[in-house]
Amino acid sequence: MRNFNNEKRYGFKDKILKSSTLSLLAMFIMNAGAFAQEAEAAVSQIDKGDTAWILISTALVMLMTPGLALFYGGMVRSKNILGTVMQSFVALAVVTIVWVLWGYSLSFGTDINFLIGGFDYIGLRNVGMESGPYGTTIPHYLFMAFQLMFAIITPALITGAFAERFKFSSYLVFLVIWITIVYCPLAHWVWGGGWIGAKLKALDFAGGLVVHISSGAAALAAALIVGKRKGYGQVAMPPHNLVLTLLGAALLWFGWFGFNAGSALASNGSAANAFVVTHIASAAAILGWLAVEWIHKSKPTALGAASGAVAGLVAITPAAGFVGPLSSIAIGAIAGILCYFAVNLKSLLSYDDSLDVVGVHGVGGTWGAIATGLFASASVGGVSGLFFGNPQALTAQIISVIAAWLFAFTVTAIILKVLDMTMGLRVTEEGETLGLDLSEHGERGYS
Amino acid sequence: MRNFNNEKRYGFKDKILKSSTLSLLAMFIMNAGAFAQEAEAAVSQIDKGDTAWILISTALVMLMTPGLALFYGGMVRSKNILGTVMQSFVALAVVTIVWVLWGYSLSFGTDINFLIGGFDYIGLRNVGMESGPYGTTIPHYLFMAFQLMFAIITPALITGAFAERFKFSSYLVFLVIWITIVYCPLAHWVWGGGWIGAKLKALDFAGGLVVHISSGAAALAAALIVGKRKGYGQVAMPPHNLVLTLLGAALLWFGWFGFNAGSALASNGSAANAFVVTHIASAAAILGWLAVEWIHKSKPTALGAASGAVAGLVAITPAAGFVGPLSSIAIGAIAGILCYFAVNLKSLLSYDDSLDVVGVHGVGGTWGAIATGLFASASVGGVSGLFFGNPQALTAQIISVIAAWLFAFTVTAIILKVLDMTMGLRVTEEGETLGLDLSEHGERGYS
Amino acid sequence: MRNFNNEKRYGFKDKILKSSTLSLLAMFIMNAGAFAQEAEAAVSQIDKGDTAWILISTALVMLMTPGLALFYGGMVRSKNILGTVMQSFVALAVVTIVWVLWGYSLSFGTDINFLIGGFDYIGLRNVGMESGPYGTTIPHYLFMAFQLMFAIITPALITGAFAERFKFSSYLVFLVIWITIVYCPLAHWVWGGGWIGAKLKALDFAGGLVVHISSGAAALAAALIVGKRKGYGQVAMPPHNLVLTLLGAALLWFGWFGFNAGSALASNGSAANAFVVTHIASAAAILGWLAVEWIHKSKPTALGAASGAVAGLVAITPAAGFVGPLSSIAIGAIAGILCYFAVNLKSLLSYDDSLDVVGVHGVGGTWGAIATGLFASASVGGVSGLFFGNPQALTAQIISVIAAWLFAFTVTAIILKVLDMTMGLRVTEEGETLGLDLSEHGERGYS
Amino acid sequence: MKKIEAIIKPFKINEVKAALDEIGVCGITISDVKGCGRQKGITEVYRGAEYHIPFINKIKLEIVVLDEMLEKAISAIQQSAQTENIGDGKIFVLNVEEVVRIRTGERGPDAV
Amino acid sequence: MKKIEAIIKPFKINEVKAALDEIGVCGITISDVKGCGRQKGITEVYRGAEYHIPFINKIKLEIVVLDEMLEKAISAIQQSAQTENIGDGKIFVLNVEEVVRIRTGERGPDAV
Amino acid sequence: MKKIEAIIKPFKINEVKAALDEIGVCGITISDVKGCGRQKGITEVYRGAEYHIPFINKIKLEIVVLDEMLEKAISAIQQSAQTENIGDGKIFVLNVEEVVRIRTGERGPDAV
Ligand SMILES: Nc1ncnc2c1ncn2[C@@H]1O[C@H](COP(=O)(O)OP(=O)(O)O)[C@@H](O)[C@H]1O
Ligand SMILES: Nc1ncnc2c1ncn2[C@@H]1O[C@H](COP(=O)(O)OP(=O)(O)O)[C@@H](O)[C@H]1O
Ligand SMILES: Nc1ncnc2c1ncn2[C@@H]1O[C@H](COP(=O)(O)OP(=O)(O)O)[C@@H](O)[C@H]1O
Repeated sequence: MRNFNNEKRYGFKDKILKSSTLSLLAMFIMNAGAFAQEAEAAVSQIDKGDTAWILISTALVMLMTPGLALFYGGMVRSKNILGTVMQSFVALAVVTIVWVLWGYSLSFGTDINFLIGGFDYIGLRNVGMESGPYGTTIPHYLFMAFQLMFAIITPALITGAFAERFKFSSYLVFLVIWITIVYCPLAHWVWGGGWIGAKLKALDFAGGLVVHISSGAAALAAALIVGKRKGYGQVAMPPHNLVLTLLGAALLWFGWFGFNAGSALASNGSAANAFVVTHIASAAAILGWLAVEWIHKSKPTALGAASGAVAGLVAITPAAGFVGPLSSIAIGAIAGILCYFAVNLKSLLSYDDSLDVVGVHGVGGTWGAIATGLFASASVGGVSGLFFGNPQALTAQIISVIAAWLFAFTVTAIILKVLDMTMGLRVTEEGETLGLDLSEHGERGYS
Repeated sequence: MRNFNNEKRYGFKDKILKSSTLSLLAMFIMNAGAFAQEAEAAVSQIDKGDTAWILISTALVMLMTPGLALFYGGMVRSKNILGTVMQSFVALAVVTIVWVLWGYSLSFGTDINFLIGGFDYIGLRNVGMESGPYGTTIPHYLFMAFQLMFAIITPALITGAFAERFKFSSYLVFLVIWITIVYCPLAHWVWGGGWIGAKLKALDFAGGLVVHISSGAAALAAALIVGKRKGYGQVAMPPHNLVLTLLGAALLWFGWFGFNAGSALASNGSAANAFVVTHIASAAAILGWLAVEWIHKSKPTALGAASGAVAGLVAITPAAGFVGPLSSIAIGAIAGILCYFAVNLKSLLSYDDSLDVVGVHGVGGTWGAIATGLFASASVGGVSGLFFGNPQALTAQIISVIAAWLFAFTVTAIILKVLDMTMGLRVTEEGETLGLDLSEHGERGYS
Repeated sequence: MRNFNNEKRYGFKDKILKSSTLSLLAMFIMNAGAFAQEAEAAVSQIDKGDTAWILISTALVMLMTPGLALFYGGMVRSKNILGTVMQSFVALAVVTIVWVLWGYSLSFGTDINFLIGGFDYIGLRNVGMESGPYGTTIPHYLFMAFQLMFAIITPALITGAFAERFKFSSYLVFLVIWITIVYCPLAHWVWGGGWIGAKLKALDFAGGLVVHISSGAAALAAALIVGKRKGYGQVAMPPHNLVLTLLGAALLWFGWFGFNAGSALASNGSAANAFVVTHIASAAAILGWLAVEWIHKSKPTALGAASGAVAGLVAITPAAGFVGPLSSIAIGAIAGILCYFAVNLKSLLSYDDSLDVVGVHGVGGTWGAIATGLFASASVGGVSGLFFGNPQALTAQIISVIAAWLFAFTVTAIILKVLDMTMGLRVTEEGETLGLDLSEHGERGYS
Repeated sequence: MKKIEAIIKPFKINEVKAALDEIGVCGITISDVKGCGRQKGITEVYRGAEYHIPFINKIKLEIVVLDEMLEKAISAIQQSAQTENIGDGKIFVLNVEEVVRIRTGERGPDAV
Repeated sequence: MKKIEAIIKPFKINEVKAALDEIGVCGITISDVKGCGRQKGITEVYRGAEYHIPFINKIKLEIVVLDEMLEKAISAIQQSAQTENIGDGKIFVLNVEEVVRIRTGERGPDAV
Repeated sequence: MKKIEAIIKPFKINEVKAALDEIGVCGITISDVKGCGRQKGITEVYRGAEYHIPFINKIKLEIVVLDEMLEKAISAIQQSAQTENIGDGKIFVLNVEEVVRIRTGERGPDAV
């Protein structure tokens, strides 16, 4: 439950159902054992059904990063397959350690001026098996891990913009810095008690701003600063293995159920709603993308279906806890159409966003955030959007979108400029010709 | 829980456990908030453990369709890989929209004469976050979504019969019609209060009739009407990538836990039983298939292992909530052997059921439905089969099997004949030679 | 929860919470229906949240075996891809049947002299939908199935040692014998009430001894007895498809959440802790492996990342319920470094452990078991290790490690020697040259 | 001895093989190649971007025959590979100076 | 008629194709090959074990031209494929005795 | 200058390469081909259906050598590739009229 209203409504009810008589009873009967009195009280609030759902949701979101690796990996040339997959894979490693040491604390520690989290959770101090301030019916560790998986996939998404040419060592440094000074603040603003969620009260159920706009804006900065691939525009660079891309899309879709429905932080009706609209939006977006592609280029493609699915999933992300199924058809279908054109714009504007992060995540995320302000219905998530008579919701969404774009674009651009001047961003020309697999990793994908 | 007896037994108990004192209490304490009185009462019945299990089961069943795409995709020639995968992928999109708009209502709406569901759930009207008449401890949305995933994979299964030659545009139309006039009625008859489940009281725990016999019978009609692939019987058409097929089989197996154990609609002993017998039957069927293949062709093959696994999973599907583990060894082993021979019959009869949908799903599903009538044990699911002294169970099963075969075969044949005369069913000869990937989608799988 | 202390602590609390007033109430209200009085009482203890989590955990662990098949499959030459995948796939079939018939009983039947389980569960007699003596809040069937998945993957791990040359028929026989006389006793000693778990009180949360050391020790025996691949050391044998290996590693990682966090046998704080430390250790191990590889060979590789991830997962396995997140960084990082060197030792010692089972599972598992004795913290799992002031824990760990190595190595060596003299272990030279796919299975992976 | 190199459409390989079997030519080596000629390649579309792929998949046959078999082999290939559509391919004939059978070390016409 | 066989670096294929288009040579057959020569292969590392891979990916072009086009074609290829680094490849010229167009059965220079 | 085309069993490539290294032949181009000859292909079984695959994987070596190296190279290949089982392959020799080194533009024997 990423939204305070909801948190209260469901959280409250569940708490009562589970704990009223029972926890009182339990308190008397149980011996306190190895746990402090305080911890006991907390533990007794943990709901096993909620915990089961968030455990598996966390695993599902983790799987999205390898899914993304395949999705992207299939689209590059075969000489770059390992380099591309590695950029996602190593994000799993680097971001995890950063998150445990300081990232979680910056994002979800006690709020400082609505801007950043405090140091209370540094090294996971004060985070434990009991429940914490977020997701009050699940272990705090679990909430931390669930959030971690979001932090991992976000920078991995960006890598699509500079595929086939980025230096591995610089990428590692980029990862650490970007998570720390772009992702953590933004996550805090939206979900950790910062100004976007707590004051502006903009809605972002599962990461339209935090994950998709932030990665899309960063991708735009990266595509502009890193520059085009050698031969881009002159040489055909068709995807080397679309089966990988389709498999990746399927794993993303599968994982997205954890991403969106898990964001209810409970195993309840809200999770079911998020689950359903997520699936529907993805379906509608496939049809939207294929239709427009069919008309425009005379053939509906498999890559189009995969891209449409992802576009729909992106767009429904911020809305999943706030809109109903019929709205999700509209949100998805429009996402499919919009992202198709956004992706095609790239060749007009002349930057090489190699795997279309801007067109899919930037544009799709933006549409989703705005659509939340349009289609949100109080009967679903407690808040109404413009179409249900509440224009303010839309205003809040628009402000939040602009803020996220500006912040992520600017800070990413600065990071990359500095890295460019120090470590350099690109592999050598020779390395690019040879491919990242051999030049950066000394391996080949296929022998 | 797909069976009324069980539904009552477990559902009742759970309801009491969870709601008796608690929901009364909750009613008094809670303020009704944004929800109507009625909704509140319903919500309070939702069990979070059950919901968690069905949420993830639904995701698992969704994953089976991409799993099937790989399973099938690996068996075709490389020029048709994307076309084959697309047939499954696009089913995810098309069936979802059909289901939301009218399919769910036709299947599970208020029964009309034991024949079809009414219009009460059109556009998911009256379906929501509260529980509904099915799966009373989970959100109605979730039951709808769980059922949707079954509706998606069923027509996707059929595509194996006409792989490598079907026109994409005609397939889309076929999908919409088939779901509406074959799948929805059948699902209603068996699970939605129609004559097979409610009057005949035939048993189908997770879709032996609804999913496997229906797709198998439709596949037979399709293989006969669509005709053979160009060069079939003259040219070798070996699978282009059996690793894809094995990966697909693994994902199917994994997803099938949701398919069968999720069909308990609860996280309980019945789900555990279904889980266990599902796994065992698959294992036994692998051994059955490999053994007979080893004897017959002197080598046990990887494709045989994958095919055996699927055959076992198919056969146990209708039985999963009604039989115990030792019975499942028998059901699985016989399924493996039977399907091996069924698949080999194809070359005698002369039709080109390219990926053996009839032999595996038709024959396996039929065997499973009959086996349910033989091996069902009251101690497992409350109903006994022939071997436990109840010959009537077998009669009901046989009638239901015949009904499902006749209905699905006939209606599918009519649909295809009409489509053949209007849009045409096959790609051009040239397109077939070139491959579906280029001719229908303008892409290649591998570059 | 694999440890008696924990079992008691959480189990007790949960039982009280769920059953105290409620089950009494339920007893009176419910009619006993088809179940015996006894069964009813048992059923009423089943927690749906716990059951949901273990259902999906069991599915996750099942998926690890196909994951392993891909992980290994990618590393062999393309002519052996199916043969390699088949060794894992068929373990799913063979071990399942063995487990149901006698394996589970030998492992978890009533203890006989701390050495072996009795025959009470032969053919799953006395195992049912109610809960059993292990995992008292989940159906006994489910516990049995969860344990089964561990029994499947363990011998599959060994196959990496003799990849590309083992005879399929001999492998089938090996599987049956090895499970029966190596795995079952060891599982009993550690988890089934045998001497290691119940008397020595060594800690093994999720299978450091039972799964990893046992497979690592067996792998060493196998590599020595089976002998080197033809051309080993003279001819380059690079992995044929590292994308498969990376995908396999991702599925292993995903499944490992079920493996480790599922071993809490409940959906609670302990599961969350196991989940978190599992993920962190894997991340840290990737960084450890890549760092040392970068320094040693000047390039960080994708295969290194995948190997590091698995090394970390192996090492944290025995410790997952006993150590906290910061300890898991240390355990993981050291595992990555240690296994890198262990793998490289192979070329000094001269045996052909083709896919490095000894280096990764043997060494990683040993390190993990010892690390458990070092880093265990009473605040996590109720037991302290050396670093928290309890040197005895370390002693117990070391004894258990030595016992597992000696037992698994010796008995495996005997099995293989006997098989070598009877059936023979290796395919013919010609078969090896041609590849297992054609010689053993009559197929090719790719056409 | 002559070497025939024929570029044909991939789906014709079985027919060509059969035609060669019939006239008793059994030593054949084939490989996957890509070609361009009058047939102008294909256009693929990825996310709206069109790529022109100038090269089309073909199969190359290499057959070394004794001089007296040359004409028979050429016409067997030509007839069996023909579809009368553009892109049917070419047959080239080159002179071979020596042939060695690796297994036996035999040389010349006997080794073919 | 002559057959040109050129071994080139894979990433040069587009430039070479363009250069040949320019001089009006449009019949080309290409295939993936691996080569070794002065350029000595690459070293790959798998789990710390080093493998020396002596063969490097190249593309082979096969082009049959009329005698009068030979020199033009050679220099078009040579110039467009050149990077002046080691491993640029070779051009070989062989004599072709006969050419047949499969589609029409035409023979000789007309069939090229 | 002569061109040697040798069809060998794939697993022999390392030995052949070593034998050629020894006599100082270092320019080699190889490719994956499939062949049929006396060795009659293999039978694969998919779901009970048998497919006869007439073509077996082979490797083709192409080596251009100076005339004086020809015999040495032939016998190096013949001996190192031999298993004395059917399917060992063939060596063909063709005449090469011209050689160009792309990197330098050199021609003739110097370019080999
Ligand atoms: N001069 C040539 N040199 C080498 N290969 C050629 C030549 N001409 C044609 N080919 C090969 O033959 C194939 C078919 O040639 P194309 O001109 O398209 O058809 P057609 O021969 O029917 O006019 C080409 O794709 C190419 O592989
Ligand atoms: N004598 C030869 N016979 C066959 N192929 C050769 C010969 N010499 C070179 N090649 C091919 O040309 C490629 C480039 O040759 P190399 O000697 O590495 O570069 P350069 O020609 O620039 O000195 C080799 O990889 C090989 O494929
Ligand atoms: N006349 C030929 N023309 C082209 N390739 C040939 C010819 N004869 C044999 N080959 C190639 O050599 C390989 C081995 O030939 P085969 O007759 O099977 O063995 P052997 O030479 O030992 O009798 C074949 O698979 C084929 O690729």
